[in-house]
Amino acid sequence: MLKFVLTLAAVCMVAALILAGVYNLTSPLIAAQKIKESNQALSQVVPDADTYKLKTFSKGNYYECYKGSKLIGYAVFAQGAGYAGVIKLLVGVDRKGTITGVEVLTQSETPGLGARATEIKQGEKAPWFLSQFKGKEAHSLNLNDVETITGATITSEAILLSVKSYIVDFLKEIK
Amino acid sequence: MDLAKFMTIAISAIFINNFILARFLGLCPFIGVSKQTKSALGMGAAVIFVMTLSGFITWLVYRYLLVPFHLEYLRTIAFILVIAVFVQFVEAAIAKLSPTLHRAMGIYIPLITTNCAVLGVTVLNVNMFFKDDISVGFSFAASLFQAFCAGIGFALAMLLMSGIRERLDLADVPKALQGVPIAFVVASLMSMAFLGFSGFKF
Amino acid sequence: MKKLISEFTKGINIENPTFVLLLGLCPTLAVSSSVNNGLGMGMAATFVLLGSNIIVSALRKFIPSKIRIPCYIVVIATFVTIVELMLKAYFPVLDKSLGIFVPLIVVNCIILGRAEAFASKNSIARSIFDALGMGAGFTLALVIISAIREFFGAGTLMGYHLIPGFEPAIIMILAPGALLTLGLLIGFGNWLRERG
Amino acid sequence: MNILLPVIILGSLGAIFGLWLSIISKIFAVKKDPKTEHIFSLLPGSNCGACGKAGCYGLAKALAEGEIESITCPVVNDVEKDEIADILGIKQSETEKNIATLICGGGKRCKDKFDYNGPRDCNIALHLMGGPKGCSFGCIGMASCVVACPFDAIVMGDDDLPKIDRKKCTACGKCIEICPTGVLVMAPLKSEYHIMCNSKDRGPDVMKSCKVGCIGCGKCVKTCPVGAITLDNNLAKIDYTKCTNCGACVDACPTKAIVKR
Repeated sequence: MLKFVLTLAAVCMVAALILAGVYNLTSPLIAAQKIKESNQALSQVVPDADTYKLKTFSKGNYYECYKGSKLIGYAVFAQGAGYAGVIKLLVGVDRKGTITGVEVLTQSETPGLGARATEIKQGEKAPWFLSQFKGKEAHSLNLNDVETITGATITSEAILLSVKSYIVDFLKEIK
Repeated sequence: MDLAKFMTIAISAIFINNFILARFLGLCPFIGVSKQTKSALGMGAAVIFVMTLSGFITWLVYRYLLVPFHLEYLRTIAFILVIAVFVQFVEAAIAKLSPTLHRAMGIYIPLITTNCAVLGVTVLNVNMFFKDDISVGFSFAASLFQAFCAGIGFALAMLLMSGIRERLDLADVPKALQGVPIAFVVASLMSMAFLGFSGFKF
Repeated sequence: MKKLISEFTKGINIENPTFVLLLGLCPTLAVSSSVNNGLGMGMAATFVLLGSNIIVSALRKFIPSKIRIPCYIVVIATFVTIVELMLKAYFPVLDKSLGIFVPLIVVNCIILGRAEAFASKNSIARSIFDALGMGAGFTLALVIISAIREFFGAGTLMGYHLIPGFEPAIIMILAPGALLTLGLLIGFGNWLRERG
Repeated sequence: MNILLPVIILGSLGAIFGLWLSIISKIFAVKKDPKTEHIFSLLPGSNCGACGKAGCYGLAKALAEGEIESITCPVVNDVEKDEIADILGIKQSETEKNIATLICGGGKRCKDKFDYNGPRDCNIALHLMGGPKGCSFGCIGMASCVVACPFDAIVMGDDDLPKIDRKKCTACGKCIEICPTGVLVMAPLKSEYHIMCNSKDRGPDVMKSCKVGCIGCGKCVKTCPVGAITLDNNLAKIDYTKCTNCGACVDACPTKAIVKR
C-alpha cells in the first residue's frame, strides 16, 4: 500500500521539479514573446506612436499611445462573435475619433473563408479587408461602404459591428 | 443562470462543435469500438460518465489549486493525472459491482484514459471559462454542463456510426476498402453533414 | 544490432502507427492541414515518444503494476509540458497553429500505447529504436496526409503556390477532407498489400 | 521559492491519488483467475475479435475455463501459442491439425432444376424446393461459407465451388456449421485424396444431374490396398486414419469422383 503512495508521489515530485525548472527558464521568453506580439499589433494599428500605457474602461482595456510625450491616439481591445468562435481585435483610433487601423489578434474562423480576414494579397503589405477601416468614422460605419469577404459575410459583419460598438462606447466615455 | 447561455453550450457541444466530427477529439475509440451498437452504447455511456465527473474534478483542481499559486503550466499534467486515476477507479468499481457490464465494456475503459476527447474537454473548459485566470460567471456550472453535453455529442456520433457500420457489413464494399477505410469515408460524410450546423445563430 | 534496426524499420512500414495500428488519429487528422503543421506535430510527438520510452523502460522494474498507467501518464505529461513551453518560447507561430493539439499529445494513443505495450517490457536500447521507428512512421504518415490535404485544399505546398490557375477545394482542409484522405490512404495501403 | 511550491503541490496530489488507488485496489479486489491472466498476457492484446470471442480477455477466459479447445487466435505467433498450449496441457502438434474440406464435385457441372435469383444464401435457397441444384446433397454455391469464414480462407471458384486456402484455414468449423447440405467436412491436413461427392441417391438418379458423382459401384472399395474405403447407402467414404494417400482408388472410379487435392 505504502509502495503505491511513495512511487506515485516520487514520480510527481520529480516531474514537478523538472517542469518548474523548464518553466523558469522559458517564462521570461514567453512574456517577452507576448509583449513583442502586442507591440507589433500596436505599431500596425497606431503607426507613429512609440510609447503605450495600458488603461481600462467599461468594456475592457485599451492603450493610450504617445508620440514622445504627446497623446496621439488610443488602441482599444474589441471582440465579436464570429462564424466559428470569438474574434479578438485591436482597433486604433486617433484623438478626433477616426480609425487609424484594425488588427485581428485571435480568430478560429474556417480556414479559406472567414480566416481570409487577415489575408494579405500578393504584393500588398497589409490585409486588404482590415485596411478598409482606416480613415473612417466609427459611428458612421455600416456594411455597404466596406467590401466584405466573399463567402464570409458573418465574419465581415462580426468584425465591423464589434469595431463600431467598442469604439463608439469608448469615445463616449473618453469625452 | 440565463437559459440562452446554456442552450448555446448544449447546441454547440453536441452539434456544432461535435467532439468527434468537428473537433477531431476521441477518434481512436470512435473507429475502434463502433463495430456493434451495443459496444458503442457502452463506450458512449462510460465516456459521458467519465467526462462529466472529470470535468467536475479538474475544474476544482484548476480553480482552487493551480490558479491561486500561478501554476497554470502544470495544467496538463494535473488534469491527465486526475483522469487516469479516475478511470482506474471506474474500471475497478465496475469490475466489482457488475461483472456482466465489465465483460461487455471491460476492454474499453482503459481506452478512455488515452481518449483525447476527455482531456480535450477539460482543457477547453479551462480555455473557455477562465478569461486570463479569473473565472467567468457561472463558470463551474457552465463547464460541468459543457462536459456533459460533450459526452452526449460523443455518444451520439458513436451511436450513429455504429448503426451505419452494421449496415455497411452487408453492403458489398471493394475488398481493399472493407472494414476501417470505409468507416473513415462514412465518417467524413457524417462530418460533412455536421458542418451544416456550424452557421447556427439564434 | 540488426535486431535493433528491424525495430526501427518495423515502426515505419509493417507496424506504421497511423496506417496499420490506427493509433494517434486525433492529431493526425486535425493538424495535417498544412505540411509545416504536420512536420511540427510529428517532431514534437517523436521527441515526447523517445523521452517517455526511455524513462518508462528505465523505471519498468520499480513501478508496481497496479499504478503503472498513472505513473506512465505523468512521465509522458512531463515531456509534453516541456515541449509546450519550448514551443511557446521559441516557435510561437507553430504553437499558435497547432493550438490545443500540443497538450493533447499526452493522450496521443501511440505514446501511451508504446509505453504500455513495448517500453514496459523491453530494454532501453530497444525502446529507443522502437520510439524512433514509431515517431518516424507517425511523422511520415502525417507529412503524406498533410501534403495531399494542403495541395488539394489550398493549392500550395509548404506555403508556395504551385499551379496558378488551380481553384482549391476548401473541403479538403476542413474535417471531412481529412477523414476522406486517411480512409482512402489506408484503403490504398490494403490494396497494395493485397496485390503485393 | 517558486521551484519548491509546484513540487510540493504536485507531490501531494500524487500522494493523495496513490493512497486513493491503493484503497480502491483493496475494496474492489476481484479474485482474478491467474491462469486467465497468464494466458491473456501471452495473447497479442489487439482485441480484433477474429477468434470469435469478445477481445483477447474473452478468449483467455474461454481457454482457461476449457470452454474451447483449439487456440483460434490467428494473430498470435507460434512461440506464445505453444506456451499457451503448455499451460492448458493440450498438445498443439502439427500432425493433429485439421482443415475444412469440400466433398462435392458438382457446382457448374451439376444441372439446375430451375433458375434461382433469390437472396444469395445457401440456407434460404435450400428451403425453396430443395434448392436450385438437381442433386439435393450437393453444394448450392451461394457462398454462405465464404461469408461465415472469419479468416477469409474461402473464395468462390469460377466453377461455383468454394476453394479453401490451406494456409489461412484454422479449422474453426464456422463454415461447416453454416453449410446446410454438409458438403464441407473436417479432414486431417495431411490427407490428399477425397471422394468429391455427398449424394446418397442410387447411381442412375445421381447421373441424371451430375456426371462426376459417386454412383455407389464399390470399385474403389475393392481396389483400396488397406481397405480404407467403405460403402453405405450408395456413397463411398474414406477413413482418413487408415488412408495412406497411395491414390489407387482414383483410377478405379468410373466417374472420376475421387480427386487428389
